[in-house]
Amino acid sequence: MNSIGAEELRGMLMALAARVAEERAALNRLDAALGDGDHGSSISAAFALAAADCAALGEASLQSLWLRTAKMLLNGMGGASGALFGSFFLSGARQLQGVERLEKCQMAALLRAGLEGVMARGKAKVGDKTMVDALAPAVAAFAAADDYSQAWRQAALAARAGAASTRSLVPRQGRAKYLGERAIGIQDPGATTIALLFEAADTWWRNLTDEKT
Amino acid sequence: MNSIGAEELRGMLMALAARVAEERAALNRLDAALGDGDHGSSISAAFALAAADCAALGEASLQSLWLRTAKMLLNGMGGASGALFGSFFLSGARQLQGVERLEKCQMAALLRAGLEGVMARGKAKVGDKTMVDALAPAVAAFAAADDYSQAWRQAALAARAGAASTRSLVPRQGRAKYLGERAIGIQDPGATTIALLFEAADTWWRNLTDEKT
Amino acid sequence: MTARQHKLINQPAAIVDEMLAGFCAAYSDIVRLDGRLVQRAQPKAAGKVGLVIGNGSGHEPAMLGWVGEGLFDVNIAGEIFTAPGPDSIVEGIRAADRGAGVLLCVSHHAGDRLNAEIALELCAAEGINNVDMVLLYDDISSAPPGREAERRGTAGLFFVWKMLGAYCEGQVSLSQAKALAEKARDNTRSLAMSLSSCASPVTGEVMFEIAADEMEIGMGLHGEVGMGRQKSLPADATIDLMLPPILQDLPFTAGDEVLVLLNNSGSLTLMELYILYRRVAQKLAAADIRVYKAWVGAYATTQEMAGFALSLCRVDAQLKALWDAPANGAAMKQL
Amino acid sequence: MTARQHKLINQPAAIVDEMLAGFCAAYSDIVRLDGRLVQRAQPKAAGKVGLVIGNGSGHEPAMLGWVGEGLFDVNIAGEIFTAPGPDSIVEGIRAADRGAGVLLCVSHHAGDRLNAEIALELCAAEGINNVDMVLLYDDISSAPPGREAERRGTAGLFFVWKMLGAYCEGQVSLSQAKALAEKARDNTRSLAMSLSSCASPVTGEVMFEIAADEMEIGMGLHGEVGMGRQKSLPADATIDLMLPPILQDLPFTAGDEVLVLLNNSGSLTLMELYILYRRVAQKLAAADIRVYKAWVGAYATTQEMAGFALSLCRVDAQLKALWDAPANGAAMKQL
Ligand SMILES: Nc1ncnc2c1ncn2[C@@H]1O[C@H](COP(=O)(O)OP(=O)(O)O)[C@@H](O)[C@H]1O
Ligand SMILES: Nc1ncnc2c1ncn2[C@@H]1O[C@H](COP(=O)(O)OP(=O)(O)O)[C@@H](O)[C@H]1O
Ligand SMILES: [Mg+2]
Ligand SMILES: [Mg+2]
Ligand SMILES: [Mg+2]
Ligand SMILES: [Mg+2]
Repeated sequence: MNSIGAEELRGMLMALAARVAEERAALNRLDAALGDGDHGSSISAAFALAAADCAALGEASLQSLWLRTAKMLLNGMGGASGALFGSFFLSGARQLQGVERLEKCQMAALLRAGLEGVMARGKAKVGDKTMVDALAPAVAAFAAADDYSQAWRQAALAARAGAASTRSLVPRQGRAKYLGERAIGIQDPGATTIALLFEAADTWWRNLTDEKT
Repeated sequence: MNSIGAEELRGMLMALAARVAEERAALNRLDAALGDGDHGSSISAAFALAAADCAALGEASLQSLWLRTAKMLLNGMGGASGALFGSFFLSGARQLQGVERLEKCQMAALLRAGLEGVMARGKAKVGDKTMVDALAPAVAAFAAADDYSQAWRQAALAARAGAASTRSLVPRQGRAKYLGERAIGIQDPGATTIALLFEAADTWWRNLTDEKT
Repeated sequence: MTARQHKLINQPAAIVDEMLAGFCAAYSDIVRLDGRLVQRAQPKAAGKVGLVIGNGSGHEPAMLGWVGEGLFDVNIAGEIFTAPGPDSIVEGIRAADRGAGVLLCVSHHAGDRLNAEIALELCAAEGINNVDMVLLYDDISSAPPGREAERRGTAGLFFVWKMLGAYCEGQVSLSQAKALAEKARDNTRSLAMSLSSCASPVTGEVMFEIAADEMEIGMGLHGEVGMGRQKSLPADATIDLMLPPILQDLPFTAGDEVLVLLNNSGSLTLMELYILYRRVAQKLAAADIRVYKAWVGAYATTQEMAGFALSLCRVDAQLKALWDAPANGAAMKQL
Repeated sequence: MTARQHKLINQPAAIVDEMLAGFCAAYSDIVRLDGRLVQRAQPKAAGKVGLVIGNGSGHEPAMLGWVGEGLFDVNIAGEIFTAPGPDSIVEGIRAADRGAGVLLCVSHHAGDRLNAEIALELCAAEGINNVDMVLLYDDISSAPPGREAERRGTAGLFFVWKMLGAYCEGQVSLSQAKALAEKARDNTRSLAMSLSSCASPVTGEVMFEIAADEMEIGMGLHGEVGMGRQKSLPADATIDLMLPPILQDLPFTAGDEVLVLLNNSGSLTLMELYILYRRVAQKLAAADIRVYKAWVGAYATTQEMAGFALSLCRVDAQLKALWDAPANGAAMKQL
């Protein structure tokens, strides 16, 4: 398979929602150490809303799914990460106008637009100990890969490495910023979520195409 | 010795203050179980004030000491027991007008007036699980004894027995009343204080007269 | 959960005086301090009945926060949870005397009543005339119907203070004032509960023990034991347990109009109280009892105890008007 | 002391909606509820600037209790400790629009700012004009002087809300309103501390750990960590530690006139706060800084956290007059 249509995308969104829900408590714990302890609760609640909304949508287009997800994340979650994860989806939605299936290079462009949206909204750069530290390398790895199979795999690995890299960083954005040096040693929850999402996408792709994970 | 003058009385009041101060925490614990947990703190603070005030009084009469003690207990303590212990002293003060030394039968009358003052003020009868359960038998035992030595001893024993008897009673006065049956098994703090006071008076008497306790 | 035994104070022996100093400094436009007396900054006009209350400290903002226009003239602060002694009550009565008599309000606890009685005897002895006291109570857990006068005073007296305060701004006699207080009292009923204990700021001792999953129904205002323990329940079920005995006690019946107070004992969150109030409103509506006004907040506390009292006061036109009259205490403001 | 993990609620998922229902039922003379919007029961006259604030819930009585005459027109309630999303902010802006523009107040936290920015972009896209936002902050622990705009919004914004609310009752323009908010903000400084943690009512999890004999200075309004931990101190020593950095920051200097707020984070007792205020008053007097008015109480809470914030606002004649103007919110009444 070398393109993704609306039905596949819907399946992917469900898989993402399921994965963050599993990690709810662990993400809350990371956020308790760095912020206000709610990241797992809010991200899982928002993805659950988005998944339910997308599931309820009868005939869906790529754009309608992407846009609904954006809106559910923006409005079903609130907080900093609602705005940022929402912006991720919102930024790429325009590119999906009239598109029926996404080839790998189109998906790469969609993800890139999302990254840019997050960075424009949140002003975080790589190294600021935010979700951007996982998202930027994942988007780059995705673009650099040859096909979907490679792309999801490499993106997941890059996101995980990027999330892990936040451990040694001093936060420069979000609530964690005020912790300064005391934040060293703890992995950023938003970056961790990004890693989980790319890993879930990778697993979903492998289940879909029946490749061994 | 068969009479008590102002200087002896002053010494006795000091001894009483010292004794309740030692039992502060234990009395608080009894009151925590039956009331609001402050009986030890307030009775010891009030007796300390009374003792200090009596100590500061230069030339003192029996009446002035008794009256000052009444006022310090009434106003330095507050609460139910401030009013009641204060009333004990206040009620007898008139009898001391012009009296220089107290013989045993006069002391018995003074204590009897005190008991009547407490009962008039608080409306408690024997069996209501209050200080009256220790005070009434103590006053009776004091009156029945032949001399001071016997009187203090018998009063102390009667007060202690009276205090112990409150354990099996259901309270009918004070804060403890609302506990009902749940108060059974716990000794009333006010009655316990009465027992302590009579025991302290007995010890004081024996030290004063150099009798073996 | 255990109580917070470390309090942010200086020395335990000084807490009452330091607290009074801080309170009166913060609200110097409303009150001034004279020893242990908290008095109005601007005394009431001469020829009006003076209103005095003495009470143990530790229940802040009660009663300090209830001194001011449309409320009390003088509050006599006792030690923590301990009624003030008779001499300071007499002082308070003198300070509140504007030539038309003084009413001493007593929230019924043995200590408060006994000291008030002695104070009144002292007033008589000293020739201070035209002084009377009124015994106030509202806690249905502390004695059965028919023996109301044995009940304890708790948070529901809030209604009585407010109405009586407004009433005594007018040209009324001492006996009228007392009658009004009794009327408000006789229409008021309360029941409290608690999920946690609290610590005495003086001794640092926890006032009582309670398991993390239990609640006590019918707590007194000093952590005195109530009607009994049980497993704690969700918010709605707690109200469903507590409201019916309150309604039956007066009884409050269909067509009645009431004021409602949900009083925070200390560290319950307002979020919890608002959720509780939602259920109260639903249940009263279902019983066809109309809520005239409601107040939700910390008005009479038991240190940091996590609990609340639910109080209802049945009102007629007179009581409603008194309720709505202006008041300006630090803790009770009515525009 | 551990936090009270058992809260008196029904289900965690329903707490915000049930709380809003209860609050608006209790204070139906002041507010009405429309979804997640708490609005004035009687809207402001047409032709006046509308004032809106969105904020995470869990800080009650903030901000629900600040809707009313002389205060906010609309409060948009988010989930617990979570800024509401852009769509509901836009709804709130629409609801507050009386034809003279709407000012969206943002207590600075990343989530609040980001969602406000998106909401303003949506307003522009939807043709809702004459809307602006103002970013408010006061917590000196969250960024050094010179980088004030990075600071968090905490309890001291109390002053800004009150003055801005009064200002927008008059005939002012949107840009004037924003300028006034900035003026009040730029004269306000706060610092918080805590002795205990609290539990999230949603997860039941303790928000942070702190030893029984420690305190944290500089806590954020959601239990975010502050400037550091140390052994807890007596009341006076705590003020002596916290007041100087506040004074130096603005700086407040001899001859200044200030408003003071001692805000209870949750389960501190008022007794403790009054004792703390006593020391604040002493120290300010010694520094020749005059207190115009002081408020001591629970205005913006962090659940049942046992801590407080000390906030000062330097005032001139304009700000004093706005402070004294009438206000009638459930949690903020000025006669
Ligand atoms: N300015 C920003 N840019 C990018 N990501 C950010 C920014 N601020 C915060 N984040 C991300 O948001 C995460 C926190 O999310 P969450 O806990 O859901 O929000 P909140 O801080 O509102 O409680 C952080 O771990 C970080 O990855
Ligand atoms: N009506 C009464 N008559 C006699 N003694 C009483 C009465 N009420 C209370 N007491 C006594 O007072 C004691 C409680 O004293 P204390 O704790 O100092 O006062 P408070 O109840 O005001 O806290 C009780 O143990 C009881 O002995
Ligand atoms: Mg968070
Ligand atoms: Mg007691
Ligand atoms: Mg007591
Ligand atoms: Mg959050």
